[in-house]
Amino acid sequence: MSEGHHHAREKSPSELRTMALEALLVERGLISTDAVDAVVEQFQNEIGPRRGARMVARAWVDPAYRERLLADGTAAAAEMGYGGAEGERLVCVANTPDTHNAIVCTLCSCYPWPVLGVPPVWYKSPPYRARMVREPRVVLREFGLELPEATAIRIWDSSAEVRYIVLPMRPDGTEHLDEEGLADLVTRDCMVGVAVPQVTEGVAA
Amino acid sequence: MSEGHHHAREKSPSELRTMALEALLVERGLISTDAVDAVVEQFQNEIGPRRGARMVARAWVDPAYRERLLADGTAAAAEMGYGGAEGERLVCVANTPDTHNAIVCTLCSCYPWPVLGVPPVWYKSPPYRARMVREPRVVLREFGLELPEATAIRIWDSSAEVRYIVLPMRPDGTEHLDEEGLADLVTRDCMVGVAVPQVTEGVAA
Amino acid sequence: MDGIHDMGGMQGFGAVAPEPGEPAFHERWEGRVFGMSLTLWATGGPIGGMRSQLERIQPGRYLASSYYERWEHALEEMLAERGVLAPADVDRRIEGLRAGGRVPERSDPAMVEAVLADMQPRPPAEPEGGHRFAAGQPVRVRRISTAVHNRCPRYVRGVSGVVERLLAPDWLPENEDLGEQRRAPCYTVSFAASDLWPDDGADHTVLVDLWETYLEEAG
Amino acid sequence: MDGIHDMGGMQGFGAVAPEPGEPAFHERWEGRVFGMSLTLWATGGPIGGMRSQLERIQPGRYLASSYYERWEHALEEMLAERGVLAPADVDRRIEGLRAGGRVPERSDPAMVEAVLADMQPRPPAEPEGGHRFAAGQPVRVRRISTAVHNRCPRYVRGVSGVVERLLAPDWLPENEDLGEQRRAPCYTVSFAASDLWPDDGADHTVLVDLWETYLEEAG
Repeated sequence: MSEGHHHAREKSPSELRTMALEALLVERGLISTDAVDAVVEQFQNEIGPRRGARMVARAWVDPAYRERLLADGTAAAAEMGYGGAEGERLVCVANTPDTHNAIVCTLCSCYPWPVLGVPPVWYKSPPYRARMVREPRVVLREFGLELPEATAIRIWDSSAEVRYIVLPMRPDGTEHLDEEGLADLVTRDCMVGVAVPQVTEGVAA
Repeated sequence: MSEGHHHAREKSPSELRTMALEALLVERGLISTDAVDAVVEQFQNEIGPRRGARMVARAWVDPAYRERLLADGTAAAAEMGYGGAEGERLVCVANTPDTHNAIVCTLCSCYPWPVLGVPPVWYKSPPYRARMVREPRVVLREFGLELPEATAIRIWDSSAEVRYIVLPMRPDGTEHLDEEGLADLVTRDCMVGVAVPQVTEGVAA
Repeated sequence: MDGIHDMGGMQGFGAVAPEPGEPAFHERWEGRVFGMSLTLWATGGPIGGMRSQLERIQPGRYLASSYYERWEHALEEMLAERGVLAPADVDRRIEGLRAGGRVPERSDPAMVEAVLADMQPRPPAEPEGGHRFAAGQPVRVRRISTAVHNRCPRYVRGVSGVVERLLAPDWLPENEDLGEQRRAPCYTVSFAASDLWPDDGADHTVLVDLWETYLEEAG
Repeated sequence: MDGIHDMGGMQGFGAVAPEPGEPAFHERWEGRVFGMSLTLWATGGPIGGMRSQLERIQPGRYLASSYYERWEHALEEMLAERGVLAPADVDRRIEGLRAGGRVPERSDPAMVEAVLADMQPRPPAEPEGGHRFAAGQPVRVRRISTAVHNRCPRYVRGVSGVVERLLAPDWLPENEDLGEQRRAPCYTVSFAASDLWPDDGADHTVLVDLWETYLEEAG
């Protein structure tokens, strides 16, 4: 994880400031490079939407887990070994045939790190933060999700300390899939609520 | 008014775009360079805060004019020959020993052009537009104007089609001055309401 | 249109920065932008209102631009929307200028007369009337949320005030976007700062000019 | 703090732009900024909350910066405020890097353990209780206007909604700025879009999590 391999090209101002900051904090003993490495490694390889997808898949196949997940998201995540910063108060909201849920943070970019990883740029961007609470149908349409007029839309603004995750509906034609196969259908966008799980030709029985 | 004298130095992107726009509009017959010259010349030399200052000075020496000015600012300006765009509905608000007025436009930068000219940069800036309605005492203090706690502050947000001008109080020690001498005391800032007329040593009798 | 232009009450912008002895225009091009705009307005040229156009500037660009940069951009947008010239025309013309081209001079006495006439006093406006609310009456500002141009600042929406003064009926800001021409009575409405920002402890009064369509009776 | 961060309902930002196959971090330095922040938090280092710091970024800079650029800037500000290092120290160090200097490696197993522990499930939170409002009860959001950090979005202020769910008491966002440590019950409050933006014609529901101190009984 040394920065040596970057020497060939010009460093950006942000890159230089960050390197300088890291150097100063290391020298003052406030951080260690291996601690920073560990955080980066975790969020690059371990902590991401696959975790949330596994929870969703389990809720699809195990009604008792589904019940626990909706009653106490934090505990249901902890059951799977997921938890920690930005996931201390996890609430799972379930889509139904009548209701579609989606999450946003208008004031910053709060997001359930332990089960979805770090948020994508669009989730943190002014257009999403500004528009999702006000014109969700238009935003969802831009994501390719056209909901029936009759579907009630519920937008959750994570303005306090709860972090939300959407439990999508299990698509038809997935009866043959096991938990891991089901988890493959559950993308990050499905758990943010800007998409719903799709069954492709290859997956459907 | 040709742009030839600028050739010696590098032109800024805004300068180039403006020149290109002017060239195109001239070629399409939509504007003439002498009409643009006339506007610039008027606002550089004729239309400015001296006009408002003359109105204020007259109101100080002529109680009947003061009454007309406060009853119908547009007509009182027209009496002096001032009017036109952004001055079609002029309202003059008078400071008193108990009340201080100031003007702002939070939504853009509306300003009484015919009597004050074009607004200064600070009037058009986000800090003034954002703060003047909310914390006028703090803003006025930054302008060097410390008002007594008991003074009522009234901030006029020019959000529709009326344009405002403040009639400051005539300072003490100006009994010997004629109208032109009084007008010298009335700065633009006094008529926006971020200052009050000052009598300097040289002016006071 | 709830754009970045609606900044009344916003925090974090820092200090106001007056400039001693500030000129009318800091650079020649600023005066030209201003002059072109006034010429087009005075002659019924192919542009609309500046305010509605400025609001549509993307917030990041809005804050990064100076006042006359925003005007210049808005002029281009208005001319493009009306099919007069595309931004690409401007780009091409810039290349011509870089290659030594000049802005052609053109004289038009009638146009000069028109812009000067626009700086003269006008006949008195139409008589006032038709007001639904009376001076002294409490009113509340509706939570106006139209996506089109409006002149109802966010910081007064939902707040009650008192009618300070009746103002003559005026063209609705929404007219241009909605393609109709309608006037409505206007009012100066007086608000207590303590109602607008209760936690501030401020005691001043803010007077805001509002169209009748933005107001409803307050209990 | 009514800063630019409070953008719920604002218009003019354009389209949302998803990026297919987006990585966790686009550039190495983004991960380092994130990792330094989490390390400092996990070890009780000399920084405070990121959210309150981000709000203080000047609006023009805020919109012109990327997410991790804002974090990096906020980190510097927090460290400077606590006297740990000045921006000038960073500038000087950059010169050193330009001259061929490196970021020194440092290993600290206890620190690694601390950051990893911070990514583990925690014991259940304190029991809930002490709520003044009940589920199903109508409440109105106060026009919160504190200059300090708060988490009361502008778009719900002054609007009535219904308590959807009681949430456990939590530390007040104002605590850090006010130098006290107080918790208050929280609520998920449900708002009809037609109450928030009456002119939009939208029919969805917005659910916002609010501290009890931001709420009052609705008639």
